[in-house]
Amino acid sequence: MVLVFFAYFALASIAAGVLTVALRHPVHCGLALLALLVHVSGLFILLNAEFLWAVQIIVYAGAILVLYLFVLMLMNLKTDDRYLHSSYLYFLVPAAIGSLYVLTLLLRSPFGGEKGDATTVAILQDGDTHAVGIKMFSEYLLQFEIVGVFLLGAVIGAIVLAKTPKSANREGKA
Amino acid sequence: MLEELASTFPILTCILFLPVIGAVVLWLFDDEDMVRTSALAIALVELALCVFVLWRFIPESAAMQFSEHVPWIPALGVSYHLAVDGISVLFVGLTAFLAVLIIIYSWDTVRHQVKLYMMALLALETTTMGVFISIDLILFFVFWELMLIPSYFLIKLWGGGAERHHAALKFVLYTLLGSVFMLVGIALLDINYHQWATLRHMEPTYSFDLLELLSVPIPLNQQILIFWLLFLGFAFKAPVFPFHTWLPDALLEGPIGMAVVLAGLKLGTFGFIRFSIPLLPDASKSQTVVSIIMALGLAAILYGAIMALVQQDFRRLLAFSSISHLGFVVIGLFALNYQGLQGSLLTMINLGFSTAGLFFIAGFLYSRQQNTQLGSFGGMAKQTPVLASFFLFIGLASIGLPGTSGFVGEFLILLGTFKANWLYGVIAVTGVIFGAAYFLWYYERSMLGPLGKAVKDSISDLHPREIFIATALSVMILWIGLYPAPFLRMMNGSVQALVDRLEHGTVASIEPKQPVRVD
Amino acid sequence: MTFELTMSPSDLLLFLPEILVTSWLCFILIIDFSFPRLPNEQLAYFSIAGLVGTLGCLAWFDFAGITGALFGNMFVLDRMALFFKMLIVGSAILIILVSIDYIHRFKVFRGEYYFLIVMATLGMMFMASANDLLSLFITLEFSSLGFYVLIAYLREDMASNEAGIKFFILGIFAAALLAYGISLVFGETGKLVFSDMKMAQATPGLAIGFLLIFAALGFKIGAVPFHSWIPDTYHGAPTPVTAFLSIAPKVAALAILLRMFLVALATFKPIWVLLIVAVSVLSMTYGNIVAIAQKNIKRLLAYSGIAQIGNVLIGLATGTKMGSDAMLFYLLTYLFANLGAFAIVIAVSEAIGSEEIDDYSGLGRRSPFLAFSMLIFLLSLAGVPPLAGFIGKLYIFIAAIKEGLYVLITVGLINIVISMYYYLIVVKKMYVNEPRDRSPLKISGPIKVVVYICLAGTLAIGIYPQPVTDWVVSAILVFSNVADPTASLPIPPAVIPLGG
Amino acid sequence: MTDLLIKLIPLFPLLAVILNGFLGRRYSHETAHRLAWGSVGLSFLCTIAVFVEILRTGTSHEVIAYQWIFGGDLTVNLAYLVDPLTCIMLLVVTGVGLLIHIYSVGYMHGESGFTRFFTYMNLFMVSMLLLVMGNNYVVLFIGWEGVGLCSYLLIGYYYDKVSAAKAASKAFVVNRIGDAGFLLAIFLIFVNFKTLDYTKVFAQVGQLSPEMATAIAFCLLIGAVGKSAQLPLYTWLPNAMEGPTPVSALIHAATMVTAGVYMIVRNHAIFDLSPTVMTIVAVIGGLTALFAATIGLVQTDIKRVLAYSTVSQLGYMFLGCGIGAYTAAIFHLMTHAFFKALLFLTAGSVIHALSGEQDIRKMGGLSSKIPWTHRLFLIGTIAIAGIPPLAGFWSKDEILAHAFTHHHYLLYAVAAVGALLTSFYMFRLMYLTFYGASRMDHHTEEHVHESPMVMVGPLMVLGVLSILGGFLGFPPEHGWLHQFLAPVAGLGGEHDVSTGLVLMLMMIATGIALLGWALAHYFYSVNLSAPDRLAAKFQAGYKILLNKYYVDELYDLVWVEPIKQLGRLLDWFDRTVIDGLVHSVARLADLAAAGSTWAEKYLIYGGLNVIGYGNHLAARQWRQLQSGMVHHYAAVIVAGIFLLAVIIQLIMQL
Amino acid sequence: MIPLSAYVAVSAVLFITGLLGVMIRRNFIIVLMSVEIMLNAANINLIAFSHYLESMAGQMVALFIIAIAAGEAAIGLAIIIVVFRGKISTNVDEMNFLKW
Repeated sequence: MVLVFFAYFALASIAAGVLTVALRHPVHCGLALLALLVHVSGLFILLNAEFLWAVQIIVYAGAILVLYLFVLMLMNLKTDDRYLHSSYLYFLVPAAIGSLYVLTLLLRSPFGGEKGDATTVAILQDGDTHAVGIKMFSEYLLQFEIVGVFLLGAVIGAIVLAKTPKSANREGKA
Repeated sequence: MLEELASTFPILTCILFLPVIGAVVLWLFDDEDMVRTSALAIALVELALCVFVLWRFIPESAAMQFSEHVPWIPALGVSYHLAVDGISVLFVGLTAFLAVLIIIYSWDTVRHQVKLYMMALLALETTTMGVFISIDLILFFVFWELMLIPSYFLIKLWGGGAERHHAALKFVLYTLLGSVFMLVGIALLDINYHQWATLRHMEPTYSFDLLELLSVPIPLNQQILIFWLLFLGFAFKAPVFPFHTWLPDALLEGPIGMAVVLAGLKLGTFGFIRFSIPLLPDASKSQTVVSIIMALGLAAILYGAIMALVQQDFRRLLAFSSISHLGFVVIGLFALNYQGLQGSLLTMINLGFSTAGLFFIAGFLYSRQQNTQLGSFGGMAKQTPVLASFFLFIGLASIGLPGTSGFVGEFLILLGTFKANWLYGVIAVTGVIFGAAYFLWYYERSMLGPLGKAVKDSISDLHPREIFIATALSVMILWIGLYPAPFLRMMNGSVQALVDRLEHGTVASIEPKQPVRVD
Repeated sequence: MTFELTMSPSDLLLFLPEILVTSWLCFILIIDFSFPRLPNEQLAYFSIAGLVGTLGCLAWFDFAGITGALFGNMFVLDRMALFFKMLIVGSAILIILVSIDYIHRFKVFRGEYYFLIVMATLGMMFMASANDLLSLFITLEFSSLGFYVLIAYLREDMASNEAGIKFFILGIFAAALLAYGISLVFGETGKLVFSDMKMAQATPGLAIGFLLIFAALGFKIGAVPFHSWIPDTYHGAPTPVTAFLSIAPKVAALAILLRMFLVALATFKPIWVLLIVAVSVLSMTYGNIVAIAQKNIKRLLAYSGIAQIGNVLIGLATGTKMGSDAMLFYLLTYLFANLGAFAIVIAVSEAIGSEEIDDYSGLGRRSPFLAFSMLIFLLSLAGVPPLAGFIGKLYIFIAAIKEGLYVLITVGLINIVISMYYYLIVVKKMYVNEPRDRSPLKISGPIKVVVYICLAGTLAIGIYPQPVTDWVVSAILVFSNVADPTASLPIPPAVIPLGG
Repeated sequence: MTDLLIKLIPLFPLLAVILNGFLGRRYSHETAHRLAWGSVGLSFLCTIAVFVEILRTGTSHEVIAYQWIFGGDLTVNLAYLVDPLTCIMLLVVTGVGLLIHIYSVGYMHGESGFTRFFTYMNLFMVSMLLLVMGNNYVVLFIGWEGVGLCSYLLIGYYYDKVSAAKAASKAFVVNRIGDAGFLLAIFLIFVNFKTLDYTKVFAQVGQLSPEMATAIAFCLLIGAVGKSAQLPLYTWLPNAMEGPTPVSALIHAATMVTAGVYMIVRNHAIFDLSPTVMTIVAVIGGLTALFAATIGLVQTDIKRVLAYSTVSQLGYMFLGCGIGAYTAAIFHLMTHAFFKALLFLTAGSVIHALSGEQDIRKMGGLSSKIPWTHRLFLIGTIAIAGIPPLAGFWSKDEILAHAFTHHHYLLYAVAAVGALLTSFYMFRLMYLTFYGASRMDHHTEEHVHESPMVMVGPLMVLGVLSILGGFLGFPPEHGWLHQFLAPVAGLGGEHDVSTGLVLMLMMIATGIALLGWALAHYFYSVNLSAPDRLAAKFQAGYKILLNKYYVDELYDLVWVEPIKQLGRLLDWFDRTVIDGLVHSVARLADLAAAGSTWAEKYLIYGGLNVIGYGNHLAARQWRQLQSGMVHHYAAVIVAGIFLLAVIIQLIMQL
Repeated sequence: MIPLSAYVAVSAVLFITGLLGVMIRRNFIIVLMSVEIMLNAANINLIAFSHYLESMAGQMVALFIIAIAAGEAAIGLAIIIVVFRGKISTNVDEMNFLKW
């Protein structure tokens, strides 16, 4: 059963990913990305990380992607006939070889890092969210704070770049 | 009273930094004559200090005298160590002497940006002094590199030729190329010392101090490696035969003052006798090294002479003749016996008078005819007898006529070389013939014969300032030529120490007592 | 799974500098919002005041030897971190100083400029103490964020936009690589903190993971082959930002590199030494050679920066304490020389509105002071004695020769000659060529101050480097335990030829 | 006392040099020339004093002025050695020098470079004195090069004449070739003896291996050949005649050119060890004597004739040295100094009289116009021709006799023929110049006048010396001179020779000389007027005269013509081949230089600049990588990662 | 039970897809999306590891990566708008004024 789900989510997300890169129309790409995100979140469920699933759906699919689509709409871009670089073949071929190379390497790798304390049992005991919360506000408090400032900065930056204040217009006219 | 003054007073530091401080002072003046006068004054004070050193110098001793030693970067074992011994003391005097003459020469020949020129000149004097009196290799390297900056500007801003930018760049890049390899060699010496010192728990664990380094034996193969690294540095600067191409350009394009310094002060060969030979005696003795360098030296002698035979421009001729002379110096050094070393040392001093003198002559000609091409001269002896006679005298000195300084050095070099290997001696002697040929033929075509077409009738003979320069040089030339005893006495001790060092090699130098470090 | 978080005020003390900067960040924002009419000089001096305070605080820490580690070694404050933080804050101060006159080019949001600068500084300060993969990722992005905005700050200038967008794309691309690398390393070790990682043998995942991390950091310091953003970004960005970009992120990233290689990867030294050697050789050669062909002074400095990083990496390639000392020392000298040069570029572009090398013709006549300082800085960059740059290079080369990296040394030395070549081209323009107009240039006070500071630094360190050497030697003491490579790993044959 | 005098000898002229050289322009010509010849006179007096001293004590003096070059195992003092040999040389140099100085006062009168001339002359005296007085090879070498320099300066005295300038340079350069050999000799000596003092060297000359002795002697010989204008390095001497005549007399006849002979005699101890080199010396001498003489036959320039005769006489001296007759060589050196100086100076006075004419074909019949000059020239001619009892006879005959008695018959023959030719061409010169009809153009003819007393005076003294000088060496082999020089040069012929033989040889020599004279007389005096007298005379006895003519033609055919031909041939050889050789060497140098210039420009220069150019090239190529396209940049990054990955994999063998 | 390597394979494929997207697409926004794909690949890895290695660290990192991604998306899109104002195009390869 799990295997089926896994196969579905994996294949679907890969397909969505390829579509995202391959489709012509930016909006279609956006939608394909949406599909990707959703299916990846499915994988998260299988790894019983439901908090991450929620974040994935809410933040990624909900916020970020909407932002993307919003910008696309804002610019209402036409599909241009040449949506790939003229020289993309030069990238494709070596990249294909390289990817196979990396894949083989990675699959030969054990990934047998030493186990931690968060066994499946411990997590399922009172939920992934609880576990994440505890970790977040104990061990990773500092990073949490930093990210807070980071987001503040992001907001300011976005304003600085995107906002067109009156003064600018005035100076522009003057 | 004078005794403890001489013992405590840091006179070498004064000699070292007086000119550059003076240069800063010059910055304050605006009136050009004021600048000239004060520059001359500074140079004269400098000369006086140097004469004092020469006077207080204890001859017939290998000791490092007037030594000043304070740590500079202990972490790397770099120290501020100044001293003079028989090898370097004469160069100190020579540098100050030439600086004075150059300033006098530039009095009215340099017209634009006089202040900058004088400042660059004084800065150059400081760096040159530094090269001569630094005992610490890094300190030496510092001044060695610093020389490039004023030289670069002197050639570039006050050079006469159209190609001077190229010449200046070429000069700097070549020297730099050589000196970076030299830096590796120096670092290797330091590392070698470090290993030895850590083995013996000696302090300091790092050192670039010549005297410290002398106390450390170096395995032969490493010696040879280091030797070649240093060789590149010195050979590019000297310049030794295949590395010489920057010299004619720099001398032709650059101003006379620069040419005098470049051709008169043999920094490269000084490096050999100051560092290479004492630090790496076994490498210097090794058969391959000696034969290669001898070959280069002899090639330089003949090549330079033959090239000089056909030069139309006097400064190019001088360039090649000084390459030829350097060949003599090199073979003298690597004859590695008493006469050879002594002769080379003396010859380096002599060239400071004769070759530099000829460049002043070239300057006199230049200021009269606006170039030094043969075409613009001919039969000038009629118009300018005094110029012609000084030209002849200094020229004969440079081709080693007995009774002039040139002979003593050249004789010793040839004798030493002959002692080392008669074949080298025989080849080198042929250079003597060529020397006479190229000089006399040029002299004949430029000074003798009927008056050349290009020569203005209104051309004037030397004026007092120029006569002063020429006379000063001639007096020195005659002095060394006829009564070199004082000079020889100053260098004898160190040369003897060097010869002993060469005999024993570094293997014997494990015991602390050193022939060279008597102090 | 229980909640345990124990922090004492003394632990909080370790955060004092960061807390200071953060609070200052907010102050700047508040003041900027509440007093829109405030002339930006005052805001500048206000933020400088804060940073100077931070610097003082850091100095005090360093003097009093206040060090420590928090959050399971995720945040370490050792003397090395202090050293790097001082470098970062110091450069930030100088940058704000040189910006004061430049600001008028921004039509709007002049206040936020300082905010962003200080924010980037904060990010990099965290970077200097980051000791684990997560902090590495977060702080890296944090510090980049400021630059994403700052580079595109001249919104009407296409060059600035283009630079911004290029930097942004490549930046997040690098971030993605970093993230993936982190994931792989985490998979191989199960740990995030460098000092906790126990790696028995090298597995492909580990190799690729660290390689990707190295790529991201290499991207930050602009080492070949991860350098490609440098020239364009430097060219397009507002010059003060370029100046900031040219020193602070490199310093911060190098701090992490040091920790990563000397702590986490100490056992694999023979392998990564080879890696660094390759990168260093590429950087020096490519940077210097391409610099020769440049017409724009900022691009020239960009390429020379690439080359300089190559020199710094020599120190890393030695993998010894002495090498690390040399790196720190070199970075300090590089900071002074490079910022000084950029300050002069700003001054000139303020005066004549151009950054083409040709327009530097006759600078020696128009402003002897600027020309002379530029000469000093360029020569220091080229490593001419007795300037700071020379001592730095000497230090690094000695460290490298000690390790027998002769190939590296030879390449480096030849590169010194090449670099001399293009530095001299600039010098020639300044002193030899005839200026188009001889009118003297006027330099504003703050920039003068910066030039003086950098001049003083360059000369002082060059002439009497003793205190600085002591400082760096003590700063690197952390690594004395890993100074010598652990002999556990058999040295692969491929290393020997490089070892000379 | 003596030491002081010895030190003074070279000092006086030096003083004059300094004064005239630096202050010469300040004061009048009178003061200048008084200083000049005064100083030489003073050193002449000193010489006399020293000479007397030596005669009294018979000991040789060594005087150290000061330590010159030293260090290590080398010590060279500026020191003098005065022994009989030096004495003779000193007397010759200072004596003849003094006379020539005085003569020059008149000859150079009114020249623009009057002071310069005397400065150079005094400088020459200084160098020459150092040369003969030095007690070690280096001091000798100073003088050696010094005289070369002075000859350069004086030949180039009329420096605005191109030919003079060229001749001067040629002289110096050719001399340098010899000097190089000499230097090598000095080095060899030092390497073998660890000293350069004569006394020390000759003291231990015994342990010298024959080969080494040969080497040293040969190198010395090279030097001597160069200085004394022997085959094959004699070419410079004829050209040297470009200088003023007193210079030719002093430097290129009396003193400098004999330095080679002096040097060989000084080192005879070394030469004696090497028969090979001795033979070479003798052969060179003989050949040169003959060779130069034959050339002398066809010369038309009065000074050139004398120049070639000088070369040939020097050949005799070398011959003497070569066969071990050192005393004889010195003896001939001395007499030659007298009569050759006399000849040159009289020739100078002739030229002076003819206001600069030197071509003997434009002279003739001067005997009546300038009687004193004529008489003195005659004396000189007789002396050099070797007609007893004049000086030339005794010295030359002694060399010849020595050659004969020591069984060098071939050399004897060569020398004899040389002698014949000598007297022939000298008398030919005599006749063409002073006798017969005048061939001058009127302008010069009117201005012909006898030289002033200041010139004729010295000539007379020299004339007397040329007449009596020979008796210093009388009787042959046992004369006063031989006794005097014995300690230095050793007695020439120990084994006794029967007086009869000696007398016979003398007869032969005299005969040869007179024969030469007769021939000359016949061709240049008698036969000129023969034809018309024959035409006028009666037919009787016609045949005999005709036969006489046969003889004449026979002689002509058998002797004169071939000899003339040979002379021309050799002259041609001299001008074409040997000069040609010098030229071709110059060509070669040009070629080599051109070649190296090319190499300079393209090989070395290009090779060392390849860095710079390469950089520019690379810069232009590599910057293309920075295409400005973001995706290219990304690709670069990825490619870089792959590259490093490959490297790592290679290292780790994953 | 699904083997870990399966997840690694999936993430690797996605990662490479994103990589290619960055390199071959002209449209700037799509390039951004490709980067998002790469980040997701990283997240898959992290969470898979944190599951199999029984350590929360992986999840935390993934969480923070999402947060950072959000912030950067905001900035990036802002930059796009700026550029778009300047010249009406979002094609990265039309921006090569700065080169060499």
